[in-house]
Amino acid sequence: MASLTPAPPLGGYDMTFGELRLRECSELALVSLALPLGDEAAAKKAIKSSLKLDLPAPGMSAVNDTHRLIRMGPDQAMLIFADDAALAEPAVQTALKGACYTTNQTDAWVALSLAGPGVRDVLERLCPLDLHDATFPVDAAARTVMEHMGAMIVREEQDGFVLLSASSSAGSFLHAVETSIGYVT
Amino acid sequence: MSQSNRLTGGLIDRSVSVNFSFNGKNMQGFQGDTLASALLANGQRLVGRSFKYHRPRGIFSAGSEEPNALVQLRKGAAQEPNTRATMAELFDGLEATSQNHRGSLERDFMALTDLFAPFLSAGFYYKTFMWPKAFWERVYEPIIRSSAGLGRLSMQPDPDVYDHGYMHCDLLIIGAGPAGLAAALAAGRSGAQVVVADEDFLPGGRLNAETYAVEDMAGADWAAQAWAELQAMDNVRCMTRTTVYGAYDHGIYGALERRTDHLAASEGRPRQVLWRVYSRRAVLSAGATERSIAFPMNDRPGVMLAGAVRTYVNRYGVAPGKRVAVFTNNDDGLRTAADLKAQGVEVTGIIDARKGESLATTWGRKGLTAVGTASGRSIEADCLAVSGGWSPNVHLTCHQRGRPDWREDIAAFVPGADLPPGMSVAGAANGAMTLAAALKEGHAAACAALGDLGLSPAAGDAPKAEDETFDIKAFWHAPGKGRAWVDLQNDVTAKDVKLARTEGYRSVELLKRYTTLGMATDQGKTSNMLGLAVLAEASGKSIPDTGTTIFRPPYSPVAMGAFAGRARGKDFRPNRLTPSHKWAEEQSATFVTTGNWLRAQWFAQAGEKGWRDSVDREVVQTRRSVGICDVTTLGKIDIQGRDAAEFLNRIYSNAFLKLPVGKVRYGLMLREDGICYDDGTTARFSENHFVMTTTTANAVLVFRRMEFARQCLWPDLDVHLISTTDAWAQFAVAGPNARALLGKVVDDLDLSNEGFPFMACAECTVCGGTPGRLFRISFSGELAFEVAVPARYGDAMIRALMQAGEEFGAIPYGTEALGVMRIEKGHAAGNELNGQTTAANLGLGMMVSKKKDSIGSKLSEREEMNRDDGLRLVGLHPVDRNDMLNAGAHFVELDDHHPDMFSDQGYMTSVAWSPELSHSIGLGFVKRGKDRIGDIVRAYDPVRGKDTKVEIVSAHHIDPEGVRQRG
Amino acid sequence: MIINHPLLGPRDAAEFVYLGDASLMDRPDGMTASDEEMHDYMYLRDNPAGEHRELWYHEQGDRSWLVVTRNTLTHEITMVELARDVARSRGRSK
Amino acid sequence: MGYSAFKVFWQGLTGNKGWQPAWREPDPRPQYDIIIIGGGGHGLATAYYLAKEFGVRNVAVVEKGWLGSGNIGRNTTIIRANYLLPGNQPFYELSLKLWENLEQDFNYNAMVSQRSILNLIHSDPQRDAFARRANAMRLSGADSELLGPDEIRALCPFLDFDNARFPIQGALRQKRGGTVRHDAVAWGYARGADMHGVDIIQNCEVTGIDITDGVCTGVQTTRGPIRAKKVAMCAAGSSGRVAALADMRLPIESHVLQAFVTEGLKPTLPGVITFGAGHFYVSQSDKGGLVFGGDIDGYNTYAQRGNLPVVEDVCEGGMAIMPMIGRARLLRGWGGVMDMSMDGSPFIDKTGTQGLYVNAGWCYGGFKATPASGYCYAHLLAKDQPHEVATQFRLDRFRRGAPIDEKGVGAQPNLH
Repeated sequence: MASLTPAPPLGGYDMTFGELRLRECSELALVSLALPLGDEAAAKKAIKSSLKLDLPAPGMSAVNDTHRLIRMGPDQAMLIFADDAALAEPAVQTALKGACYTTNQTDAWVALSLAGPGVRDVLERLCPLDLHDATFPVDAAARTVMEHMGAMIVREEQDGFVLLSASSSAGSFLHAVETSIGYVT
Repeated sequence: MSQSNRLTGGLIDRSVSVNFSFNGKNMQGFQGDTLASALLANGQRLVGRSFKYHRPRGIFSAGSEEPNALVQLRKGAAQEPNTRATMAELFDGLEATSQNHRGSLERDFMALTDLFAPFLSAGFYYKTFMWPKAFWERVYEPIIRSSAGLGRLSMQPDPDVYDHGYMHCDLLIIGAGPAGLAAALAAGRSGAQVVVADEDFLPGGRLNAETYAVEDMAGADWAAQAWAELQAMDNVRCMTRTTVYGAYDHGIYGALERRTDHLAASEGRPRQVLWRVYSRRAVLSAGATERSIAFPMNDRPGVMLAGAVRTYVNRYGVAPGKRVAVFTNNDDGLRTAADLKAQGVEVTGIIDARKGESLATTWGRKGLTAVGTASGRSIEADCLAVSGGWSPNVHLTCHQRGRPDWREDIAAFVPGADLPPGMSVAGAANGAMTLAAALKEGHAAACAALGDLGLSPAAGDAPKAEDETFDIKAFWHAPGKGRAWVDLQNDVTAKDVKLARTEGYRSVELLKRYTTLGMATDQGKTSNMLGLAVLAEASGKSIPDTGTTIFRPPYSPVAMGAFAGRARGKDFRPNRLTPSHKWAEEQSATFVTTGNWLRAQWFAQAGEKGWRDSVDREVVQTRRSVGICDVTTLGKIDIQGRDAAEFLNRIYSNAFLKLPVGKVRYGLMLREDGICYDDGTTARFSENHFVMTTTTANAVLVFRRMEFARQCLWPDLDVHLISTTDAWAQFAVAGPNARALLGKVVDDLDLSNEGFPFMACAECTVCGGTPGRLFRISFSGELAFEVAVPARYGDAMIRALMQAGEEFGAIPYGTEALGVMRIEKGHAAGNELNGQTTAANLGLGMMVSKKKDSIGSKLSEREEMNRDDGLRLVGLHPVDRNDMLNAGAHFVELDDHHPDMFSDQGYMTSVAWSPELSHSIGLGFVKRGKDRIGDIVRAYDPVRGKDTKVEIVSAHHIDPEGVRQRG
Repeated sequence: MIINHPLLGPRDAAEFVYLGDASLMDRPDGMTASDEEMHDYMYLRDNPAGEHRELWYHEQGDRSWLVVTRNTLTHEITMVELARDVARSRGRSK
Repeated sequence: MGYSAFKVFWQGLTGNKGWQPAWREPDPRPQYDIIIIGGGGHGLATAYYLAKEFGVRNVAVVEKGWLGSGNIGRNTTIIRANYLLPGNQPFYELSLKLWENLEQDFNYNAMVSQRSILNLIHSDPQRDAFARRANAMRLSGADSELLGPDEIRALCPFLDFDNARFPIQGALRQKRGGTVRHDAVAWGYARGADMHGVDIIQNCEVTGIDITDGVCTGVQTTRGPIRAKKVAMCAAGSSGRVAALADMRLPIESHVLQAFVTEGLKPTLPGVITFGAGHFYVSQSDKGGLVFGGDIDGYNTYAQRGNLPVVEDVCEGGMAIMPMIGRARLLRGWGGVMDMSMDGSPFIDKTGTQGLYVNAGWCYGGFKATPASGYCYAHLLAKDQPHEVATQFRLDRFRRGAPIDEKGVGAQPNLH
């Protein structure tokens, strides 16, 4: 039997609205890392040596050429990188040599990139967080709630954000973002 | 009648004329008019009827405090009741109609009520309409209801859309009058993040209505220039048509922005946006509201606040009357007369209460014709400008239950000391009644707020203006015969206030409730102060000793649609779809809402007459061969850590410490109070790695409670939780051919009973390399597996499973068939795990280990929860096999001729038609049920007119030994 | 309301789920507690009009349980701590 | 003085000059047989029934504010007897029966309007649960009906039948449910109690409860000490504070419930409608305002005010189920402090202190209970035996393991 073909939650959605581009980031793999209690230092060291990233403070992310590491909470982080989703987690597990507990989260989330001038006007209809440069600079990351859906927001660049939400409600999430765009542009 | 009252000047655009209609009559106004100013320009004085006596009413104010001029705006589904004509901007094609009359506005049949006014004093309805008893609901109440109320809803869905938004700022400035503009300029120039909002479409506040100068230019020009400067700043958000309606905890303010109300149509854009403003500091510069004086017959169309008269004359270039009299207790009356004269309007008299003058009556049935002074003089006037002084708009200072303070010198309440944290008040809202003082206070308040935040204000002083005088002598109530209105909309008179006091309703709060004073759509903006003063006068006490007036949100009424935002219709809550949703749609599935999930309920096939046909077929084919069900919605929690097993052992009431790797165990979770909470299976994939499933309904709650246990109860256990519900697509494959089917799909795994026995689990690959997980668990009672793949492979997986099952006649089954099979098998589900049942009730008492401490174990031991005569889960069969059972029926004894709550023996929780048994079956709780197997009782269902004999049987209707699932 | 999360800064309370009095952390051991102790833990509350230490869960955030000290008369919040730290300080461990 | 249509007519003719105070404003006497702490609906009703039905007239009601200043004046005015459990439903059925004769009984028109209550059903499990409830209601002697979508459409064509996220599948209706003019209930009971000799003492805050050797002997107040043979706590949202004066901890948390009213509208709704799949219930007052509410805010508070998220949540529920209310404007909101108990059900009981009694834990449902609560509390105070429909409202029910948990959510007050 032939191997199964993956279908991203939004089928690889990609649209532009004026100068704004909204795109499903179906190429991304997400792996969550949990720091074992008492062995946090070893975990941080392993992350540093294998991923060449320092574990950032909560609310921030650290990036290198290939990976973004978001601190999700006191003992949890999420690694985002372009990869074959299916193999991402074992690869990370191997790289970290068991220094962190890993869970593949790729399929739990849908990721949308929203970028372009005026992006904050769209987001202020959705996102309760303060996205001013001083309080939410590039590489800041946070979980919050948007239109009744749990969501994560990451500022990739000055005018570019990645929004993540549950994959099961991907359609509703996309609808919420599209509606915001429609209401302000 | 073509703008007969239009003067020259004003801040309207005379180059753009605007057509509108009132009660079907076509009129014209100009861009920049409100409906009120345009009606006045056209000489329309009568605009509505009062609530109780249906008295003729005219425009009373020029702002959001308007109690009289409420109209039904627009037509059809877009019509909007109770719209203040003073706030409605004129647009081309605007249609307005008056409210609360039977017959025409001019000849309101209900005006007869006014003749009976002596019998309709405050609270009269509490004293009558009690006899005969049956008449209240049949006669009296319908009459009262149909004459009460003001405007009408269209009863059609609101055609507009609404939105929400979030703003964050260092400083929120509420009101863009002189104080607010001065504050905004100071804060904006300093670089702070500023939001400045004003309810008007033209910023400037009273500067647009008066003839003052600021910085040596006309006040309105200065306001426009200041606004332009603010708009040019990146750090300042300038918002007009935006009412900050509420002050909530910790610097959060609610603001309503009206975006399309001034347009003929909103064309799919949000009509209004409700903003949640997160501010670090706020300056309230909301100005003040003028108040009237209670004098006899003070309610006629033409009686208008003096400040409003100036607004109409100066801002809109409209004369509210041809011959205007003035009644005042302060300097504003004189200013009004001067402004009128400057525009060439005749002023027929000035009655100055400070000189001991007063009014004793007025004339004019549908509009003022003359006023009569206390000294007996009659003065012709079609408009009376009244000023009883100004009440600072302290509303938002009271939203966190702060109390205002009384200031005798201005005869008004001003903000008290207990302001909402972070708020300061400036200008007239703070009792600074002159322009120069307002500008200074606004500037100073902004500088102080910035200082608080550690920001440095830009250099510069407050804008300068000449300090005019404000001299007032308190004067509330002119004695005399005839009714003196205190609340114009609700028809509360000074007499009513006194009567209520006589009857014992002495606290101002009791007074308001008894008389309805201040309960009108203006929330008492024009009436509370007068009512309080009349009460004080009647009590012989000072005003502050009598009480205060405090306010609750919203400052002015806010459309329900705006509060709801986008959450309506299908967008009320998000949809969660399973990975096989698209495929199920292709199979003509019917979907059911389970929480936010949509699940396939059954899959109809051609020729099936109703849902039962489909469900029966799905059950039969599953039990005969193999069926496939998407069970992705079950909660899944990834649990890892050195102490994961110990943790689970404390969460579940049964033992988990020694669950072998590669095995699954059924687990029962109790609440700490000993009641069953949730159940599910947990699989152990390695020493430190478990995967838990929960019920669909409780997935989020179980996760939350496990986090509580992990962080708060046992903080040093090494255990980590990740929700993976959405990460995996999971399918139950059930039936005698399940193994054969999966053998074609799962790569390299021995699925034999020996190789992969009941309650085994494994990580595997499927379909040639896709990672997956396999569990041998059964909810249906059949030989069954659940196979999981990452969600993005879910669609391909269901197709692969169906293809592999073709040779067995595999069918998909939905939640109905799932339910039938679990009832046949006797598994408890949501209807049984209803939060009221114990493990003993469910027959699972043995699962609560007494050898360890787990959540709920201790409190599950309490005596009443372990009574021998308690409820037990049993099965039920109809004695007459043709009878259909109903869930929700109660059980009563055969000879119980008068069943009541105390002879009640239990209730039916779930029912199904069993294709296997060919009759209806049920599950239910019966007192001492386990001892009553074989007994006959009645399923008593009076609400559906049924009373059915049923036999109590084992809950396991089929395969009680579990041979099939272990096969 | 706004809760000033010790790690993440000010967040709208709408992101959180409320549980109740922080004494809910002081769960007695079910094997050794008396009936009375367990009953009082589960059911009785000080319910003060004034300062209240209480548990909030950052469900739409980092999933931390917090102990928030808040005045039930004014809603003023004077302290926010990670519940895990508080639990340890109260002697809870494994 | 008695109230009647004739009186209204006669007073109208004579200038409304002859009306008398509805109640006296007495100073506290040194001693009473019974002192009731709390001049809200339940306290005033208790006093009324003590004096009228049980012949105990040497009674004082002490109230720290003005009478009826608590939840009796801050609710959504709904009456109903649609409970499920045997500990509750007979009590609420008694209450409904008392409502039905209340106005003639205390000679005050409280506008008891039995225009029905409709609880909408949106799923099969909910239908099963409501069928169980509807039958339980019948077993208690109350009326109940299950309606199908077509019947609901005929009654309420304005509900969203076509585009709802949670489609309407049916409803549980109790025709005898409805609304009452809430403030008038307090006034009617106050006037009735006063006429039977009860002293209603406003602006009198209890600052201490005197207990000697396990026996309660009276109270300390801002207007001096008052002795009493029995002291009856009846303080709703302030129960925790009052109980603390007697060193008692209660199975209660105080929470705020917000309610709202729109501007006045011509007749719009036929009765009370509840939408449980959202959080919204609504009725229309005789004055025309739509009176509505939803969930409690969810955190402990004694402040009579709530916050924005719940306002939005409630209005979302409203728009989801009846999108025709979008252009009705919310005029005013208020917050009442609710004595939320651990199982969502109340207490009418003695305490561990002789002579000290408790009536509390009414959660957000105290209004409809007012007559029966007063009646049963009076029964307990007069006879030292619980009334037969209130035998389960005991403080020790959690010790015994017999909670009365209608919603099945356990010992977490903000979920009830």
